Amino acid sequence: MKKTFLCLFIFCACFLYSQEGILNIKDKPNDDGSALILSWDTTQIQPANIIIERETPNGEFVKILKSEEITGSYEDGTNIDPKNIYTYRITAYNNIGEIIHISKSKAKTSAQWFDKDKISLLILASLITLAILYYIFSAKSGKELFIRKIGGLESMDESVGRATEMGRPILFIPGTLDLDDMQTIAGLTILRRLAQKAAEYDSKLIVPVCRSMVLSTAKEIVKEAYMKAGRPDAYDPDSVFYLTDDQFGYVAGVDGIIVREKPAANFFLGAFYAESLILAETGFSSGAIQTAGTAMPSQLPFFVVACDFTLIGEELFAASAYLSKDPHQLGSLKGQDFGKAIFVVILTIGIILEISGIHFLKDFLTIH
Amino acid sequence: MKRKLPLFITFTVGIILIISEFIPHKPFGQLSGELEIWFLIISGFAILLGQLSLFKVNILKIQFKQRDWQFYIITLLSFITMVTIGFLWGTGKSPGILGHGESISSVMGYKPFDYLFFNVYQHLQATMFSLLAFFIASAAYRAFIGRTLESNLLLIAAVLVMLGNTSLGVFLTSWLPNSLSFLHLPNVSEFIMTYPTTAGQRAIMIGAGLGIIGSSLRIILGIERSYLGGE
Amino acid sequence: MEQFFTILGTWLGALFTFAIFSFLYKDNPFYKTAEQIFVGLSAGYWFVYTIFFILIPNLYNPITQDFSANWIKLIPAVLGIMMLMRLIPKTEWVSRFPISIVIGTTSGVFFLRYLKSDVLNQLTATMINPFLSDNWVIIIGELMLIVGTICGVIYFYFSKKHEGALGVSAKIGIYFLMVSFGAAFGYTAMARISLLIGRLQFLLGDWLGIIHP
Amino acid sequence: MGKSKQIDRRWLFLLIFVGVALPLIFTIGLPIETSKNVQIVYDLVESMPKDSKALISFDYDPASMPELHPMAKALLKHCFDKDINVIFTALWPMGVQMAEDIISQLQDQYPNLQYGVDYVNLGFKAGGMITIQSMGKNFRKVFPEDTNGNKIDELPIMDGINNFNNINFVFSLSAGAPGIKEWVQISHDAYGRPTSGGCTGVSAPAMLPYVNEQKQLTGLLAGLKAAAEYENLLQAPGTATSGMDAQSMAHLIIIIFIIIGNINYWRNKKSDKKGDR
Repeated sequence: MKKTFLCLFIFCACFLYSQEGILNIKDKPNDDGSALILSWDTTQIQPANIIIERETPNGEFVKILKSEEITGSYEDGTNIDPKNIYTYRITAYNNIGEIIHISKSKAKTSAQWFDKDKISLLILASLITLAILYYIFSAKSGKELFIRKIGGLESMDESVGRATEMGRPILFIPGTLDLDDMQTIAGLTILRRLAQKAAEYDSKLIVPVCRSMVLSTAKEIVKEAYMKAGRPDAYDPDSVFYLTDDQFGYVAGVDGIIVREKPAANFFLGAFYAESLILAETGFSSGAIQTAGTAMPSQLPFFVVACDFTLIGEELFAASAYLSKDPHQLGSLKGQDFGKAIFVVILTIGIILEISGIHFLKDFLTIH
Repeated sequence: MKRKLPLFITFTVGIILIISEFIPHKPFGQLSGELEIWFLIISGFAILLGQLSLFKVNILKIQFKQRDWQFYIITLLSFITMVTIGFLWGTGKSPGILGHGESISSVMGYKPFDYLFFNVYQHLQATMFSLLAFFIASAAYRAFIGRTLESNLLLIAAVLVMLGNTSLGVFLTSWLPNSLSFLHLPNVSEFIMTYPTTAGQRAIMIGAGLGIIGSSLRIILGIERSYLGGE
Repeated sequence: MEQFFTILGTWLGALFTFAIFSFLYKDNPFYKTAEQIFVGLSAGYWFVYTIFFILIPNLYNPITQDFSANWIKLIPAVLGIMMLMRLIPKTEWVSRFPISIVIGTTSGVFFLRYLKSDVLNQLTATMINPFLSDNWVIIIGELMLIVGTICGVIYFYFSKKHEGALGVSAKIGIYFLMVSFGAAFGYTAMARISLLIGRLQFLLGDWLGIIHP
Repeated sequence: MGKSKQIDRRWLFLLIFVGVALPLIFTIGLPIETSKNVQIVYDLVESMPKDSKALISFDYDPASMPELHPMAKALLKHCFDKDINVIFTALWPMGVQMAEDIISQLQDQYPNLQYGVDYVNLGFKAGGMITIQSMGKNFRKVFPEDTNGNKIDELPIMDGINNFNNINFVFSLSAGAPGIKEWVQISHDAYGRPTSGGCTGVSAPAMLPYVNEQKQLTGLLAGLKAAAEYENLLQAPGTATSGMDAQSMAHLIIIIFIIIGNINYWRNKKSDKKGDR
């Protein structure tokens, strides 16, 4: 008797549990509380299809989804606010359209203050930030930092000198993206050195740009460089000018400038797309010494092939540190190198672990 | 204030955005999206600066009768035409000041702005782009010369991939037996692209990525200030 | 009449195509004309584009349709106007505020975005067990991938002289970069010739009617 | 040095021009072989059950038409053959016209296609990554209506589609940014949807790292060659197939010139050495 009772109890419990388990609502983790995750499992009742509805504040139910799948899940992110309770109803139909099951389920949304999925990102970000800060401070306190030779930059003075000798201008292109790209900013930093050199040697500088914000910044940079070189009189405000925002319209214009002004030295430093090779080949045919630099992996091959000197990827960013030898910049570069060292070490450990069949590190680092 | 305040703003905005990446809670989660729309709006206004510079530079060239000054009249005329018809009748489904200009579009087949876009602008753009077919040939001819080990690697990889990428490569090595199929040119090209090329690209991405991270940090901390014009 | 404009359109297209191609021979008045039309037309195009597709949908529409929910968009509008203060030399410095917001935003976003997609994701993508496959070609390939990535990263190491083991690794890194550049160049050749094919399909098909796509 | 050691590059330009034009007029019909990444894309589409939903984003403009248009056409043919419902979006403003152009080309072959049932064009939305992100949250907020001004609640194809969870796969035809990279980062990395793409040949090397073990990208169609291979898999030769002959010819010319360049270099080097002696 006791046994039968127990069996009955277990049966009931299972039944109840399974009824409960047909529709499960959970708050979506690591979000701002604007989504719920609905999952359903109708293996027990095998319906032809199900409909899930959500209760509105005035008690009506509106359809959220219809599915023919036995189990599934769905993220509901429509008009959901944090810290609210939402009620859902699942209705299951058989293949002649009769209702075979109906039940409700509810859950409360909550917003999180920390995204746990991104913990590996946070650790890596902190490590690199701390390293960069540490090396900046140690450089400032007088520790000397070494920087290896960057081939593309040795030629800068020579190019400017050649332009002066030949009495031809220098062309500088800060890429074709706007000021919100770090490559443009890196290019403009080099422009400052170049403009100063050009002012000292009294060479004409031409800077056509294709973004308005770059225009105003480049103008100011060139002006200050001339002032710093003690030649404010030599500064021509129209040496920095805007052509057009259009990629190929800009290239058509710059090509025209190259064949007509015949600059002795071309500098292409910044972010480039397909225009890279058109500029570099036209520049070559006009006989200029060409220095290019970009972090766009897809355009580097063309610069490497068609230009005399190329700053590859990070070299573009290292250039300003190299040219200025400023302790801040050198320190930051050293910090980046630390980042590379961590990268190589973690990668090696990761590969060894993967080979030994331990996937912990890779899983930890993967951001979903 | 003219210098310090902008640096302070950059610092604050940058830090808030970094922190907000880790905080899904409102209002942090939506911040970067909203600020990127701000950027679009600001740059929308900034485009006027460019247009005015274009005007000024060209008018000066015409005024002082610089070499080829006649051509700069064409620049100004085409600019003014495009802007005028754009504002008058709009483009695509957006109406202009005078509405959609149905009578004109029924004659021309398009709105005037779109007509110029499709029949002039688009062809200019596509042709300028296609010049690359010629330049890639001339650059290859000039530069792919096996002087050193590095240039040999460059040359060999390029030629193998070029061959493997066309029907020519299939044709040349289709006689190879199955056991040597890895030497079949399309397979060789795919191998080079999948492994060594990916390795090279990855190295560049990682280096450049760290470069960008370093620059961003320097900007946030106010060490890198060239964007404000001065040192 | 519509047919006339269609034919005129095709002829205009062909004319400008040849004007740009003529640059390959040498600089000439046809190219100069096409170039200046291109610069002017495209500047005009982007100006109109900015108004219709950026300022109207992102600023004008939200503010006029639902001011109370979108009043915050007035801030970037004011910043945009501050940007224009640059036109007057005396108020030039005002434009530094919008620029500093833009740059601050980008630096913050880029800092993490690049850390995630270009560093962390590439790190996990390279964390592979190269010996999983039973195909020796794949094993060699994956070993190359690992060695190439590590040595390539070492090439970008700036704060030490490239000597000894570091020097050898950096040298191997350069070799991988060169193979990668050569391959990317060869791969792109196809893409670039496709563009010429596109142009010739227009000239031979739409314009001359010799080929029928 | 004195005399010019290189052939005037304008001869090369002329040869390339003629070498591309002739095969377009007189087709040769060289063989086409399927590469792995194309096969993966084909298999992905092939594995989709009837009435699956595909989101195809047209993220290119006329400048990249020669490469991406044939690809888009082949992919759509495959989708329509498999009765997959297609939702068009565009992250580039001109993408809307690109999608419309393809549909008008396919109308003759698929006369039974019904707008709003088999396909829908939701149009262009600016904002790139942010737009995709909000689509992941709520489709209807980003696209309350389609390009023709129909409410998407009234379109049968959009029934039950609220976010990426209801999409079977995402495909971006991309000529740059915003494009495949942004889709991968959101629709795959954040929402785990199978994401694939077609790109121009030049961006392929930068995209290939995403075709990895985690399947950030499920295969990749890169350039005209991939389009020709796809046409070949569908057994429906089109513009890409005829273009491949022209490709082979142009590549052959370039390779011959590289060989000439190297022979010249070695000859000159030899004669320079002799001169030194």
